[in-house]
Amino acid sequence: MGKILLEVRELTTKYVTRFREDVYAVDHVSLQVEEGKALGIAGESGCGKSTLALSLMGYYFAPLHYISGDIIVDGRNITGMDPDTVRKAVLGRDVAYIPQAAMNALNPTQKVINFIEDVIKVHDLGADKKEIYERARILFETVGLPESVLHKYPVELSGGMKQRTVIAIAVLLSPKVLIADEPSSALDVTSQKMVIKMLMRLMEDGLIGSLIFITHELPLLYNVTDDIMVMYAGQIVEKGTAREIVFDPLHPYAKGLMGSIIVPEEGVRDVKLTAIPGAPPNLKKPPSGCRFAERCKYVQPLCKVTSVGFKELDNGRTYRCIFSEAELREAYQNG
Amino acid sequence: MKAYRKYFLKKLGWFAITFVFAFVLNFTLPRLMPGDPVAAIVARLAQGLSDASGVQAIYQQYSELFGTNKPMYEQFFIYIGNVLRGDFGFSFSQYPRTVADTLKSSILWTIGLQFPAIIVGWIIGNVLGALAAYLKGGFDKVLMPLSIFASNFPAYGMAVIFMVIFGVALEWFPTSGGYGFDLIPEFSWNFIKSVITHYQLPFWSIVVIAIGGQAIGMRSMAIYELNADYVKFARFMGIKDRKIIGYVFRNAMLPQVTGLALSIGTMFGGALITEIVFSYPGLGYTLLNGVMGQDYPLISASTLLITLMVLLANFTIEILYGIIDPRIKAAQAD
Amino acid sequence: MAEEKQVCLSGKGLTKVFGFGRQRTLAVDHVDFSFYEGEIVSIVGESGSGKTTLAKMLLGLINPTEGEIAFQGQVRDISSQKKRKEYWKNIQAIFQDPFSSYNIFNKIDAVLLDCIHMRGGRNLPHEKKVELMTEACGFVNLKFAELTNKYPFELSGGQMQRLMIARIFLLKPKVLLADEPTSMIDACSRATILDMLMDLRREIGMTLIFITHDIGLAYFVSDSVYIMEHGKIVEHGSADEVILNPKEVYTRRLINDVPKIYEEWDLSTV
Amino acid sequence: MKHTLQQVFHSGKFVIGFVIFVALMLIVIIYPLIITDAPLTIIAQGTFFKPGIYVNVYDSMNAPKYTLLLEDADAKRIASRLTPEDRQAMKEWLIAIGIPDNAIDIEDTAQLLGLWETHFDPKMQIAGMTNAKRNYYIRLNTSLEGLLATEGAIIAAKNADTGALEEKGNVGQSEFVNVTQVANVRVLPLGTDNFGRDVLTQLVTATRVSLQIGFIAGLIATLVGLTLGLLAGYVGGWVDDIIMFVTNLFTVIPGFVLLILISFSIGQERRGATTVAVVIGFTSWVWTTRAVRAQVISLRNRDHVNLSKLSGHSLVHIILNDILPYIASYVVMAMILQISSGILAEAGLSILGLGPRTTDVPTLGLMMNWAMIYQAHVLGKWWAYLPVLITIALITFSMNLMNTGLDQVFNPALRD
Repeated sequence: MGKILLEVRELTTKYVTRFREDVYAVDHVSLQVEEGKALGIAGESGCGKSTLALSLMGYYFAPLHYISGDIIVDGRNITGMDPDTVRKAVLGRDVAYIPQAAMNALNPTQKVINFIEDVIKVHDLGADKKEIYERARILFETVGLPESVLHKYPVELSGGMKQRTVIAIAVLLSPKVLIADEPSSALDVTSQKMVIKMLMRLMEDGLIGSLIFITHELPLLYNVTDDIMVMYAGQIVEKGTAREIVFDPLHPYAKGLMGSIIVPEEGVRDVKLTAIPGAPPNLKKPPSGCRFAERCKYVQPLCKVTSVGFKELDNGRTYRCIFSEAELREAYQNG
Repeated sequence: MKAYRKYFLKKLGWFAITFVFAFVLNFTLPRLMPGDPVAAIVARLAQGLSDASGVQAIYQQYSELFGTNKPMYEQFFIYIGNVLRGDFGFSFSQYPRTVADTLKSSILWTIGLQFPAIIVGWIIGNVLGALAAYLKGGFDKVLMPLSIFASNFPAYGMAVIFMVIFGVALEWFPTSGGYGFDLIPEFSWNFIKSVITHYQLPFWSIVVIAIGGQAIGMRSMAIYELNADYVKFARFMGIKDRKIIGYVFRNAMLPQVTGLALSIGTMFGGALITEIVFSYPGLGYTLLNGVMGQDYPLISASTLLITLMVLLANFTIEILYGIIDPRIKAAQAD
Repeated sequence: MAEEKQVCLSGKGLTKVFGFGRQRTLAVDHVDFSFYEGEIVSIVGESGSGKTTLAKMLLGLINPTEGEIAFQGQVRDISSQKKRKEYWKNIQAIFQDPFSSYNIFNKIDAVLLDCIHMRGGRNLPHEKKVELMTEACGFVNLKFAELTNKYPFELSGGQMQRLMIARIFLLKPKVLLADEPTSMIDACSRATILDMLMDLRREIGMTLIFITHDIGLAYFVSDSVYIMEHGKIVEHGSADEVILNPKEVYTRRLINDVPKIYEEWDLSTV
Repeated sequence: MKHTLQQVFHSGKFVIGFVIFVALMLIVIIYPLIITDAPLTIIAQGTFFKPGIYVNVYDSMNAPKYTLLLEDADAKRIASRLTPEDRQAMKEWLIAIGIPDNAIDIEDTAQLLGLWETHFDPKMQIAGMTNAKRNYYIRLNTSLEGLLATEGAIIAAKNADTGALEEKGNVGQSEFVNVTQVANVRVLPLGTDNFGRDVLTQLVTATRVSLQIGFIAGLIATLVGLTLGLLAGYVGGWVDDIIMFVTNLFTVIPGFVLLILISFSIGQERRGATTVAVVIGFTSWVWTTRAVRAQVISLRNRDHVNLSKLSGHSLVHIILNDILPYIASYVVMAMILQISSGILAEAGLSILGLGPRTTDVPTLGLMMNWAMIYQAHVLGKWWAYLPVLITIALITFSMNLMNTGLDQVFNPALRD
């Protein structure tokens, strides 16, 4: 077991909609990321995965609000810190973030190099323009981006190039944890592959300590990450290795999700896709029992009333369901 | 640079086309009205002027200037030729002064008053609007209604109130004219001092009007920008809020520059009326004299001049915009 | 296959140019195709490949710059509103985003009534219309009684898309063009929509054309596949042929670049 | 739909604007029902009468008299007649004879008069005082004595036959009349203007006319803008190119220049309120055209429009059913702005002397113009211009508040 770079304990946050309603999108989420590992978070739209990505940064601004829980980065709890300290000492250095919409993630009227200067200056790391330029040039060379990008405005870059530039800037200070929220979902498949390849290289080269990868695209997640957590309605419902989650999911929701994977590979045409009826619950008023109960094929009366905790298997897998592993497997066997 | 030149030429072409259209409109609009313009003008003149020989002279001058007995298109070319030579004919109301002479003495006053006032108002308005968007809360709650009020208050209304408060009641500044009525324009300390004190009231009433609209526009642009993704990314890279405000201000300001280009005509109109309230010796006041004296050549020439000034201002802003917004260069590059 | 396949919809030299002068772009570039009666075809392409423009031309929403489209062996003529209306009885569509497919000011009933009217049922008694609408909703597992007098925004995305299928059920066209029908809805609801589309095809025996960027989906649902790149069709054939044994470089790259789960995803190729 | 309306009325800005606007409308409608005087009738001989209640002197002499014993009546009477200049002069005299400065308070009428009565001596010679000045003090003293007299005034009339004065009546100092019993009383809450016309009655009519001008101008601008915007946005192609070319031209060419040229060319005689409104309308459609076009273009490619086409609906049906409802809120907002800017445009034109001809109806701009020409602001006759300015500001402010409120409901980007 490697060194744990990020440990999150029972993190709960909410965001406030423009109608002043509270949405509890991250509800008692715990997770761990080891050095050199990639953790995937899978979930559909509205399950809270993007809010989780933002919440993990430990730096909150409206409409997102911290409620409770701990974020420990490399042994240091950052939740109690004063926001200005977090900003200077944690952001970019300990944890870095890549947003989903790379199209708009860079200031449109600033050259790439100027933003890099701002980032380095704010962390008090050498204010000399020449040094900064040299550092940026070397980084760009390492990650396979042309030096000319530094002198360009974001509008002059293609979508894939922009996203890779954003990633390069995010890893400028070699963060211990990189949180990537759907970094490639707006790109075509080839650019997506380039972005993924870049992320893998960053891990191998040690430019980032570990990776949290958030997406709804399961085949991608399977290829990128070591472990996967499945998120549903603000909660983690199952956690295991990528292989276990994709090929042998235990939680009924995870089972349904994995049953909807379509890839252009032989045999796929004969698979019967699983359908889950209904829609996820409203997170303004989350149900008190199991949040998946309303849509679950195997629902029991008890599911709707008791809050369901995690069950942990011997191999470290956890899932949130009242049924035992054996019961679930039997139920899946019988269809 | 090549890209920028292309942008420049495009804007220049557009400017030229617009001016030609404005010129044609200026020429045709009065002629589109039913009835013979010369007859109508002379009829009006008969009431206004007692000097019979003066009327006769103007009538001939006018016929010559417009060539009223010739076909329309010929009249048009005659008119162009005259205008190009700076010959707008005699003024009806101030005969035997020429229109060109009258305008020459008023145009500098207008330029000196309006452009600085509009620019100062624009800058203050933008700063206040950005602050309102960023600070929110009380500042925003006080500033916004005030801005809405100021921007919807008629321009001359602000002028009148300024005049009553600071001119009539407090007697801080003189209430009318561009300089003391007992002075003659010259380069003396006395005269300059007088010009400066006379300048204050019209200047600030234009500024206040301009502030309101700009502050509202800037506030909503800045709110929009503050929610942009690059703000989120920059925050998560540890960038200080103050720096981010800098980014946002710059980006929100750019549409405000185009907004200024588009609204400069309207602002100019309001400012002309402010001149009238203060009897400031600029184009607005000249225009009023033209209307009062039924002085058609004077009106026609001053509206043409105003149009030209607005177009030029607009053109200048667009050209500057092309320099400050890198996206223009990038968009033209491919 | 022994039986002779009938061509349902075909195109020859189909071209669409947008803009003029230096801004001229060839969105669709001399494209030929034949879609057969009752088959499921996928047109696969990345953004900017011209697949959506092609779809709009097929639907008669925009006119081709060049080339012609033939429907059931005859060159399509949609020069007048009357002829277009006739054509649209035969070809219909389901769009990508269910939320923008509805006029939010119209009640749900209006959407379905339009279809009944289009099929010549304008003068049917009200009870009969309700019966038809109830049947159509039942087909997609919705209850008309619960939907009547509601506005589209009161439904979930999945329900909206199902109602779009109910609409097709009422119209019974010869060709249905589905433009990314599942890309905006959750994976869990995707199966439901796809199943319903398949059921519908079986029910009314139409030709189903998928427009998609998702080569996995194309392989999963279709009999034959057309691959588009920069306005051109670069490869076409049966789904197994094209996906499992691609001949063109572009197709191979496209398939290669999609993450897989059974085989290794080869990252070395970019 | 109902939900949206509710949201609109939950917006504080909209509600405030709406209330102000409705209040103005109610005044404009109800006031003429009560006060039926023609707004432009000249009722006063002279200019700028102060706001107040005007009681006919002749009628009040003939009205029933009541005796009210009010202690402060004398003091008030004297106080109202002693001008500040007189008080200052009295103080100067008192100081000159050696009364200390701080013992004299010119605001305290009773104390001042007391000092005056005890110290004033017309024969006293004061060093440096001119004869004229002395005579002034003597006159002042005489008038003060008259004021301080306790007898009433005799009303006398000439006998038509003898030509001699005959006593007709006696008005005691403590006699009062009840205003309701005086035959002729005119309330002029805002006084009269330079021509001697009732400002309030004029203002109400002017508000109505200006609102009408605004509505007509706004309606025309909106209709023209909507039609051109729809055509440009929906039909596209060369139609769009031409419309946009013209729109861009008129965006840059200042509208008020056109307004001045057209208004002047029409001529004073033919320039009625409606004509001015129409001219304003036809010179201010550009912004609506731009806004509508942008909206329509974003809607044109929406799937619900495509679906409507596929359902066999005609162009007219699509525009009416699938495009218009979506842009209705923008059009309403644009129209509100057009109305308020129409009112401002009229006011601006009138200041230039290019407003509606002055003989039929007042408008807010004309009232402002008259007040400016007759220097009401310099002379301190606030009632001639301030109420007009406030009315204009209230109209435009209320409309813009409504607009901002609507914008917050319909434009989510502005909500924060």
